[in-house]
Amino acid sequence: MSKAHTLALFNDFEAAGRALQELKASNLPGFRMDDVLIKSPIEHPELSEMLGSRPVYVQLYTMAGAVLGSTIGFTLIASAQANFLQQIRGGRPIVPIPPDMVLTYELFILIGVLMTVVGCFIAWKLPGNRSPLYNTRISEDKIGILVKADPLVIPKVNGIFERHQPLEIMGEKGR
Amino acid sequence: MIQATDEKDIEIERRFVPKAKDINDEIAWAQINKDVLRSMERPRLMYWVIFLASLALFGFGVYCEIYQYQNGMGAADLNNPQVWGWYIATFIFWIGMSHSGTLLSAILHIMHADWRKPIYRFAEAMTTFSLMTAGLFVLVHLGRVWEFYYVVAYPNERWAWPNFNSPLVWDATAIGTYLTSSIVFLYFGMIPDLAICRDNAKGVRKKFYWLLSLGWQGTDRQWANFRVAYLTVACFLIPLAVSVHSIVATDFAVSQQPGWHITSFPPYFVAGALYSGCAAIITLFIVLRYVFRFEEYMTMPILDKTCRLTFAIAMVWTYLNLVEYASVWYGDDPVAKQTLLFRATGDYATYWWAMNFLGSVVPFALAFKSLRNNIPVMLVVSLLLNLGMWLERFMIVTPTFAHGYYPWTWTDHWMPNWVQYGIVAGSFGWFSMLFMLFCKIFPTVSMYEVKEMVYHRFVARKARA
Amino acid sequence: MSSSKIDRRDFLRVLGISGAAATLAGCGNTSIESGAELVESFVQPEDFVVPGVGVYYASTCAQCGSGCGVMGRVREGRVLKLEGNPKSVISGGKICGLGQAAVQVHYNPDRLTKPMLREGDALKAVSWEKAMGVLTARLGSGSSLTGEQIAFLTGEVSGHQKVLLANFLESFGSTNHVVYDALSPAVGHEASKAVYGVEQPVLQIDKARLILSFGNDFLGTGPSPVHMAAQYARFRKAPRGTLIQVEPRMTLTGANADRWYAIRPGTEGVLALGIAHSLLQHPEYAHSISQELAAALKPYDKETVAEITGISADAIPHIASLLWEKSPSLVLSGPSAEGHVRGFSNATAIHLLNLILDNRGKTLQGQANHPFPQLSPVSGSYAALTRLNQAMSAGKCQALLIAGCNPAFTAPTFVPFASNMSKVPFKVAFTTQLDETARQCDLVLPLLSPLEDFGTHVAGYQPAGVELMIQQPLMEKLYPETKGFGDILVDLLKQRKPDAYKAFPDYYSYIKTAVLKAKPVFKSKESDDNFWEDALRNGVLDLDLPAAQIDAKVSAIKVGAPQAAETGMQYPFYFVPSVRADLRDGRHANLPWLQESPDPLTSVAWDSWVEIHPTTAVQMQIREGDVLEVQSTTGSVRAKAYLFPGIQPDTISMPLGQGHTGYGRYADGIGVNPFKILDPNFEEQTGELAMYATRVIIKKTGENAKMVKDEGPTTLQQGRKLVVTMAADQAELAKEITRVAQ
Amino acid sequence: MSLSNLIKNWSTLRVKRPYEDQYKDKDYKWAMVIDLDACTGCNACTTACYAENNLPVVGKEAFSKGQAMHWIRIERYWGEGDELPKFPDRGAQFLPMLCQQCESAPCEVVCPVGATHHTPDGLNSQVYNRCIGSRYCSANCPYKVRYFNWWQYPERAWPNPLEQQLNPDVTVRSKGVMEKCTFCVQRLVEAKNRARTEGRRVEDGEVTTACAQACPTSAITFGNLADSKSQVAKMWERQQVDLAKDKQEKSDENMRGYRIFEDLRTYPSIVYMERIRDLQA
Repeated sequence: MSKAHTLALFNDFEAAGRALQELKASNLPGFRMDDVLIKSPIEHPELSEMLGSRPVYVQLYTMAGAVLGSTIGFTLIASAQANFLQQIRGGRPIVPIPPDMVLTYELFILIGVLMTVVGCFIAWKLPGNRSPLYNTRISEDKIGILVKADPLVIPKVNGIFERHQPLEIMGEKGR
Repeated sequence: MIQATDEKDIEIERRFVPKAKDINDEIAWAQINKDVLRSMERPRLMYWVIFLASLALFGFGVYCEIYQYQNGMGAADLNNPQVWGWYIATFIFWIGMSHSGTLLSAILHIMHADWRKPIYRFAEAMTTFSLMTAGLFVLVHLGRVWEFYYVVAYPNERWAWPNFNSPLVWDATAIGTYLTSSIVFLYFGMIPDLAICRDNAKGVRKKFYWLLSLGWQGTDRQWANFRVAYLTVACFLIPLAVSVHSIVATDFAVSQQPGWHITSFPPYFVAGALYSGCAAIITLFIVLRYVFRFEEYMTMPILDKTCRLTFAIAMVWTYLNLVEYASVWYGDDPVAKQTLLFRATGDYATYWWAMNFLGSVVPFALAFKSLRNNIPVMLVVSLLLNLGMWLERFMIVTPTFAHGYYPWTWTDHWMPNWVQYGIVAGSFGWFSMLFMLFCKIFPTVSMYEVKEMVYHRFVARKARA
Repeated sequence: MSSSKIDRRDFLRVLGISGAAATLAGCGNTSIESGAELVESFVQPEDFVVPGVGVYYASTCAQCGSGCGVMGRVREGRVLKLEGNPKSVISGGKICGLGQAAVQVHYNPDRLTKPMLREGDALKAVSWEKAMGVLTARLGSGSSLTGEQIAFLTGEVSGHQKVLLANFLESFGSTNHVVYDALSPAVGHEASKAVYGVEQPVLQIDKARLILSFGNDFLGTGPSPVHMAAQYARFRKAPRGTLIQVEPRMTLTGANADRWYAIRPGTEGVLALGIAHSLLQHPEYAHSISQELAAALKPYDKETVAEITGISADAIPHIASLLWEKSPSLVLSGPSAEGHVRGFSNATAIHLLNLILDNRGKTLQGQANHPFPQLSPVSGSYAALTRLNQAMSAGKCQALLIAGCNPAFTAPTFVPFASNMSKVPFKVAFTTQLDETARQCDLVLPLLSPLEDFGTHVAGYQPAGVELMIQQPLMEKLYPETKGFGDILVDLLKQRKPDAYKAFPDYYSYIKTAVLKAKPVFKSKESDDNFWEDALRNGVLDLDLPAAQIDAKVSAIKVGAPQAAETGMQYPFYFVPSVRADLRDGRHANLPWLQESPDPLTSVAWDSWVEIHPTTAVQMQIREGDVLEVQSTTGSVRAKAYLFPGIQPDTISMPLGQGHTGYGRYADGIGVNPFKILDPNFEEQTGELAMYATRVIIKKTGENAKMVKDEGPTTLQQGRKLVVTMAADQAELAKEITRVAQ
Repeated sequence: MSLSNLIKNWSTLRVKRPYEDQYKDKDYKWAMVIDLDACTGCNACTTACYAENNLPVVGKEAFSKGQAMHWIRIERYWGEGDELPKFPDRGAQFLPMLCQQCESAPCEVVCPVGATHHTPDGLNSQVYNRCIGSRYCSANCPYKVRYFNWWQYPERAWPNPLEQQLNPDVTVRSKGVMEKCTFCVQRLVEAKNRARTEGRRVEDGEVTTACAQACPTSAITFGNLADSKSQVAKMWERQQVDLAKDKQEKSDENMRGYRIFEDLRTYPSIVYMERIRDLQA
């Protein structure tokens, strides 16, 4: 079933919060809170909470990166030293532990950082999937609430928005 | 839109929040966008003066480097004991400079020190660019720069790996990691701001920001993931920054040279790094404030806090510096002791005393509020502190070579020639050129975070009311 | 070899060294590009050439008069390096830095490659034919010059070159072979001859338990430094001998002494007599000299001697008792003792000690009388140059031939050698490289380098028996238009005495014939060819002869009352020029290795300097690098000050050998030439120039420049335990395993 | 496979050099003894080294800047401590200083590209092609015997025809690389190859370095420490110097052998024998 989108712009978080509260309480058929997105110039955790639990999985990527970085790092370095041409150095073994630990530590951080960011991009589903309906004023000072719902419900949603003095309501044909 | 016009609120604020406001919380969000974006528009004359001066300096550095490349390192007047000259000293200086960006951004972020928000972006940019400058010095310093990739560990038909025992390889890895991570950190934290730029730009610039902002729309999911990822990277960066400069310290501490073979070198280096970085932040703070008219964001209370932080670090450095002298003295190794005495009384005594004065005495200017609030004084002091920190690096490298283990190869009054002066000066040109370019392409003040700052103040005041 | 019918390469092939030389012809060939060459296989290369393998050939070093046997390493026809020839008694398989640098004479970028003929003010390169034409027109068969009108000025020369030279002059009825050596040992030789009956006694350094040396630098600039160094090494092994050196300025030998004394220049004889006076306290020595002599020594009590010489009064009986304890001993006299107005009496006074101590036959021996004295060198003298100078000045000299010396550089200012030279209508120089003297000549003939030429040498100092040293080419000549000195002499003699010399196509055939003639002396049973081949292969023909007895004449020693050294207030400093073991009188200043090789005592390279004692420097507020003007009565030079503790505080010293103005890129503009400020003082007995008797005044010029030196700002070990010293009575040398050089 | 190699060879890869009897079963360990009592400071060794190893003559300008390239240099000291005596009345203290070929060389550890490392026969080798010129090795060398090519010497040190003197067995080094004494490795390699074809070990005295060969007083002895019959091994043993010890325990205090900077634990391959002075004189 195709869905339609509507975006309401609010002047401040209070108004947006009230609109969200009403949306949540409305129990409109063909509308779920999961399909509501807040678009804001700054983060507003209280507002997001109203949308229900939206877990973040970036830490898992970080963990994977850190483990990968340290194990692969040590293994690669130590086996590079242990194979090929033996580079004998007076006073130090061919496979020296402290220097390898230093390098492992650096690789642990490097891969950790990169995996964290990559994980974040994956979570954002970027740079591919962008949500429709955006207003440049959101990046300035306005708060937007994007609702994805059954085209039939959209007018009712818009009606709720209208009650909280939105600056603007943008819509599009359901696809 | 948040408007705080309630007289009562202001009264409460005045009574219950006695500390100075970091930033005027009455700035409208749209005004923040406007102010910051204005700094990226067509440059003013002052900008061109600074930019062209940097370019000229950089150009001269490039000329010196070409001259040195064609003739050999002898063109730089290096010799058998003085194998490193100013290049390595300046390399450490730039590496050190890079540390404050991470400190301000990551540590203060974790500690929720809000005052970092208007200034951390340029500090991070400074980190990145000074790392890039430091990297240049590694190349400039190499006798055969065209073979520099031998240091990189990659599978090759020669079956020869770099020497993983060498502190220089640790250096290369650590600096590579640090550079990558700080670029990632800088860019990642800038994504919401890039979206603002995208929304306000036209033509090619719009396309550019559209690409870089990766489709940021400020949705709640994006914000949630962003927060977690940003905090995680910040957490990674703190130990990384510490490890980078302590690894640079091992270049010296691991070696046999008297005056270098000191256990306290890694923390000493880290403290010195933070010190010079903070001083550099003060300098750039003042310059940006003036050039881009950022008085509203780079406010005096923030400068005050930065100065206090710098003072604290200066005292840490002073302590570690004294520990270094004391441990050499108390350790009673005749050779190391002789080297220390040589620094204090020998050919470079002037520089040594200047270093100690600039590093340990001049920072007391930061302890006085009246001086802290005097911008010209702070500009001079911050430059002096950095001169002191540069001298510290010079004192580590040159006198040690001049007065090492082997008396036959001691040198007297060794100073570099114009090629080294030119390249060192050119590095400042390069850094400042990159920085000026950055200012015109990317927002130097984090808009979204300043908005947060303003909003949190407003909310707090509301709550108290 | 344009004049010889037989190509030299064929000769070489007969001798079995063809390969080394023959492959050289290919160098720089471009006919490969033009398609004129055939592909050649390396499977059968020339004899004795294995590509990539170095082959050694024996020859003789011509860098100084020591006559060390050397081995040249030749690869693919190029000589690369010289080593000592173990078969040579003189070198014993060792070589000094000076000898090593012979390859740079050979490959010198400033070598003369073509004959030069004067046209107006300038020398122009001409063909060899034209040059020889000019030479034979003046000195060939049609020459009318006789006797005094022709003079041949050379440095020390020995072997068959010397014979040919004499024969050439003889054909003009002349004996005018002038041998000049700027660092002439003539005073020492005269004194030795007067006391011992031999000019140059053989020193048994290794047999001595104690050596007392008055400025004799046998390790650095003596008559045979490589040989002496090997002897010295044995001297230092168990039972270890003790070396005491007395001199105004520390020489390399002084630097190796167990005890070094700084003496006031010129008072060495007084000290020697003071020691003799002390020695006579021991009754066994009292009998060794006559009563008159003993009486004459009376005034030389230790206080008087100490006052005159500047050496502490206690040291004199101390040295005497050491001489008494450690027998046999050896007392040596050296240039810094001899180069004074009373140099001769200084030397004889020093030699007297050997007589008192009865060192004759123990550590001092006569040189063996050998069967070919005509090959022995005539050592150079300053007096010979004075005579030539007077002849030139009087316009008696019509033709002057110069080889192996550079008087325009080494003659002091008061000797107007250069201006007198212009009075000689025809001046010819034979040289491998243009120097200051050759530049004033009318004709300059480029010689083969010693590494390209044949020759025979007999050293002036023969440590045991006699050695006839053979010099052979180590490679084909580098430049086609160069020729051996001997070859030119043979060519000229063929003009002068066609009958006697027509049998010899070149110098090679001449010396081969001459050496083969001497075969019976060497008691060889080999065939001529084998004998000659062995001689070339070994590079040396040894003749074991018993050492001659020393027939001492105490009567030669005249002892007057002790005379105090002069003190000139206008010129307050003694000026002691120092001779560097590598640059000598400056003839080697064109060799880059030697310029880069730091002076062992000061570590200065590529420069001249003024040595001054640190206490004197402090008094005069002189720091290192201050440019000083050193002024004597005849001139002044400027050089940087170097604070040097190994010098008598009233003395300053400058090294000789630098300050060239026309001797190639490595010599020109480097330092200054102290020969030019020597005062006209002459040794009273021999008339030789008293090199160490100049007095100077020094002035600060206010300039300061960086010393070109290897050492850093400190000359001390700073407690680092780099060179650890053990007292001789602790060391147990007998228990050690050591390698003793033979 | 690499990882299995690592696990299999763990014990050998974790060996720390030098250790007792390291060269006992090996064919070669090159070492030297320099008798400071025999050394007269004459500089013959220095020039021999220039000739053998294609050392560039740097010229007056570079020499005054301290850019000389002498792999072996003769140092001359006037005293042990830090006070200059009025007269050096016990002579000068000469010290031929060359690469000590340390068994635990400070330079080897710090080279980022592994251009300098240890050979199985105990040399501290320098691979010119691998060197990138970071000069860290020189910074870390306590003896300061590593020499850097500050200029493009092949083009300036040997004007034609001086280049014909160059030893073809030795590379001419370009600008930007570090170099140092190699114990005349080209001679060693040649001798080892010759011995190998003949199925034997290089005999004592068969090969020597250019400095030892030239030295007029034979102050320098070079040889194979792994060959207990060699002169150099006998001298080390008699002088009671043990390669793998950083503090020698001598039963005979009068033996003169010592190594410079042993307390830095570099384990040099050159034993110096103390200079002797007759203090009664």
